Amino acid sequence: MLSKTQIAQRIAQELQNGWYVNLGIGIPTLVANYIPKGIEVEFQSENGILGMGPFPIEGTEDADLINAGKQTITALPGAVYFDSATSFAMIRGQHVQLTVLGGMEVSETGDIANWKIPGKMVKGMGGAMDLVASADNIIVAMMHTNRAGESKLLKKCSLPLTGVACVKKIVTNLAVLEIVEAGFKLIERAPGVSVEEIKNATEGNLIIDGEIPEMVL
Amino acid sequence: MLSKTQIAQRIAQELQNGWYVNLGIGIPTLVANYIPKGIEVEFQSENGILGMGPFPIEGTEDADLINAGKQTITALPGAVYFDSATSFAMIRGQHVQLTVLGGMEVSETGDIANWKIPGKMVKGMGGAMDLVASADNIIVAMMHTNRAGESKLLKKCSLPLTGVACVKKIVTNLAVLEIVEAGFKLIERAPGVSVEEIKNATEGNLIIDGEIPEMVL
Amino acid sequence: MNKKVANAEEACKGIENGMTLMLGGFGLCGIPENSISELVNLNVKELTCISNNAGVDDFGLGLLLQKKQIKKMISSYVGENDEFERQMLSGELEVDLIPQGSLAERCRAGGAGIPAFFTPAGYGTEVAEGKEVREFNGKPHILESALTADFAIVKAWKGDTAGNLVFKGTARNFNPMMAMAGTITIAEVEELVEPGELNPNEIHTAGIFVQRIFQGTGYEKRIEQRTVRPKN
Amino acid sequence: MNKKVANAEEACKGIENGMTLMLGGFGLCGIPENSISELVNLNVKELTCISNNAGVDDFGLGLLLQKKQIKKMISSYVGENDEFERQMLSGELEVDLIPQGSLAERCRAGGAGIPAFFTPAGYGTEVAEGKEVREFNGKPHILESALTADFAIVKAWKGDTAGNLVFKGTARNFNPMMAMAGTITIAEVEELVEPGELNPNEIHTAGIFVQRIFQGTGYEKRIEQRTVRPKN
Repeated sequence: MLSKTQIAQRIAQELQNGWYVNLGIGIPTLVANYIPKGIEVEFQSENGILGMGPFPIEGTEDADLINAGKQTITALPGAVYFDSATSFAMIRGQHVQLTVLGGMEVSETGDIANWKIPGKMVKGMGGAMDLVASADNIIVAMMHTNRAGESKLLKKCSLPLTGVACVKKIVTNLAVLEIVEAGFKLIERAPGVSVEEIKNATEGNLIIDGEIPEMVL
Repeated sequence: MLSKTQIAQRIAQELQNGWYVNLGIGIPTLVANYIPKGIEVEFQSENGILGMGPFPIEGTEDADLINAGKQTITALPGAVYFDSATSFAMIRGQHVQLTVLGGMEVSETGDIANWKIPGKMVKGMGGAMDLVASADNIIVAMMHTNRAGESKLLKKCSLPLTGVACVKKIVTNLAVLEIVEAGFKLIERAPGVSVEEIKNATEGNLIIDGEIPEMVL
Repeated sequence: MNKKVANAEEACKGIENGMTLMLGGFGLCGIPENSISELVNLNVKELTCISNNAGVDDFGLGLLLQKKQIKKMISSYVGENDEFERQMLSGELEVDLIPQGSLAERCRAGGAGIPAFFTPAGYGTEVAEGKEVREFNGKPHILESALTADFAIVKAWKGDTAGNLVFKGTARNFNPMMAMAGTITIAEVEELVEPGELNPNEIHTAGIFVQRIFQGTGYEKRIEQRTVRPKN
Repeated sequence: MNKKVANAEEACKGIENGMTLMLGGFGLCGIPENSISELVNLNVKELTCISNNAGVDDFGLGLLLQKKQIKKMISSYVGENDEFERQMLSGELEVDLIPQGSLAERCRAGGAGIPAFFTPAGYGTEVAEGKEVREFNGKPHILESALTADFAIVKAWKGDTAGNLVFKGTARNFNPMMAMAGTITIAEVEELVEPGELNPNEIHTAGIFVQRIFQGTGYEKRIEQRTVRPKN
């Protein structure tokens, strides 16, 4: 089973040279720590920076320089600041090659829900609806099941949707899966996790095609 | 009868303090030379400058600093450069208080034609269609008649339109007129020009309400 | 074109109960602190506030929420504010949640004279309810309308008395679009200079969009999530 | 993210007959001179060119018109070019004339993933023919669609190898929007620097929109209307 950090590590393997990448809050943010050697990517944060660097060294933090998670950050050489309309022009216009975000539920047709639990939690969608409606390449980083042990990979989402038929790939603590026409196609197992365990943790249609390799971190 | 310069001079009397103004090519450009004392206005040129100043002193002209007429210009203190989308955001969003432009024909309902003579002359509308469709306050500067002596103030435009029901005021070599519901309302006569002469030069419905004063330049 | 006013008090003159306000900022970054304090002083009520976030409990728009001055919030993310959640869930506060990119573009559209545009964001979700759907290039889009406000209140780093503005870092965010969309736009700046002191090539918001400008005082610029690396 | 290429020849690789190109500039101000020369060299034909103007007879896009490389022009104003007028009136050249603001916004929309928007410009004119009309706030608007291009070719003052661009004066004009709307965007700059040399707060076009960048040579920067005051 993968830790959150390892989920991020596995997702980092998906990065390709020259990509602009938007990382959501939570696990996705950690992806930046595992960029493979020889791969150059640039991180966009939708509040208005491209070329986001690591957290600032203690004492150098600047209230005017934050990421979409409201964390203080730094800017790398070649960075650029811009307004929110321009930021979402980048996103909506598909200039960002990869979006990684968290999910509360994903359906076998690629729907995602991650912004609202009616009557309980309403934080708002932030930029997530724009991101999932626009990006060609969306990876969801999440736990395979919720705290009650129920699958988060469903036939149909039960929560209000963030986007429809948009998720391409999911990396959970148990597996890597792709959304294909017939459902969740199992691509890799987490180290030590059996296909059976993944099956049991997946409510939506799981497609197991031949031998499923264990992922290499 | 007014000269072109005098038409510009008369239009300049319409300027109000604090206005942003877009001046078209030709007579309108001359308006900048006659800003009344105590009136501060700022000129926008739709190719991307606000705070346009006079022509540059010989030898200081800069190919990267022109107006919409492609003339070399200068920038006044407080000027700002911007892109064409932002420029027309200013115009379309009605942040420019006055547009002065030339016309080939104006109708008694405020339609204007000034961009095309089918089969003969097609220069394009440039920014004129955006300007006339957006501005609350549009003054047309033009000769009252064409070279053949035919009226340019018509019941209906014969040339392809630039905009519909948009012109508010017209200053010609003969008169100042306002577009009202019933047609061209005569406001002022050019010095030495009789109401009769204006009548004869106006094909559209001319409204003469009481004594018409002579304009003061 | 001198748009300088003395302070927030003078700048906020004319803001009345029931008005619609736009307020720049992302989280607590780039928010008009002086003007928000003045809105608290004025105790104007029944406001509709368009702002990406709603501040935190005791700072930013949270201050107006505490005093129940806000009738309706139009935002994209409001997750940092318990009082907000309480008022919303209890029904005291109307809330219109909008995808962040649509919010930004709707403000820009409001300022740019574009009454409506199509976007893919929100298709198939609650956000699309009651909105026209149309397919372009095989992909469904929804029609979103422009947003405008009686007053837009923005915060810039530097400005000149002609209303030209320069923002700093990610404090730019929603400020430029909101500046475009206010019937009256108030800009508060950290440093107010004379026309000509800002490079015309480096101005982010043109003065034409700004009606009143003043130099603010005592900026707290609170950091929501102080994340740092150790010095060593 | 190094996007530097050696020169116009390398930058223009892949431009083929029948493609749609966007070219920045207003009149002869801010046009990509080096790339236009290369297009002449390449002798690519049947081009659709989206550009506010069509150059003059012997400069700018006029050079491509002379060699009859252009099948269709999408522009707002073409009044400075006799060869253009001849080809248009004779029917050799297809021409789509668009209000300047709609042209700018349609390019921006193309780059920003907005497939269509409403504008009042052109309502009641030829431009509105065949287009949807809808009233907003009592005023009729027409629906305009986004423009994109196989290649967008822009000219900036300075750029870095990450593709970030800074324009100068009114040479900015259409360049930023067109940079957004190209499948491949080529930027030629007067001065190419390393990442970090441009102030991230003063960049007009973010590198994300640019795929290839090179430092041009021998800029003529011809002035169309040299208007001056005497020295005295």
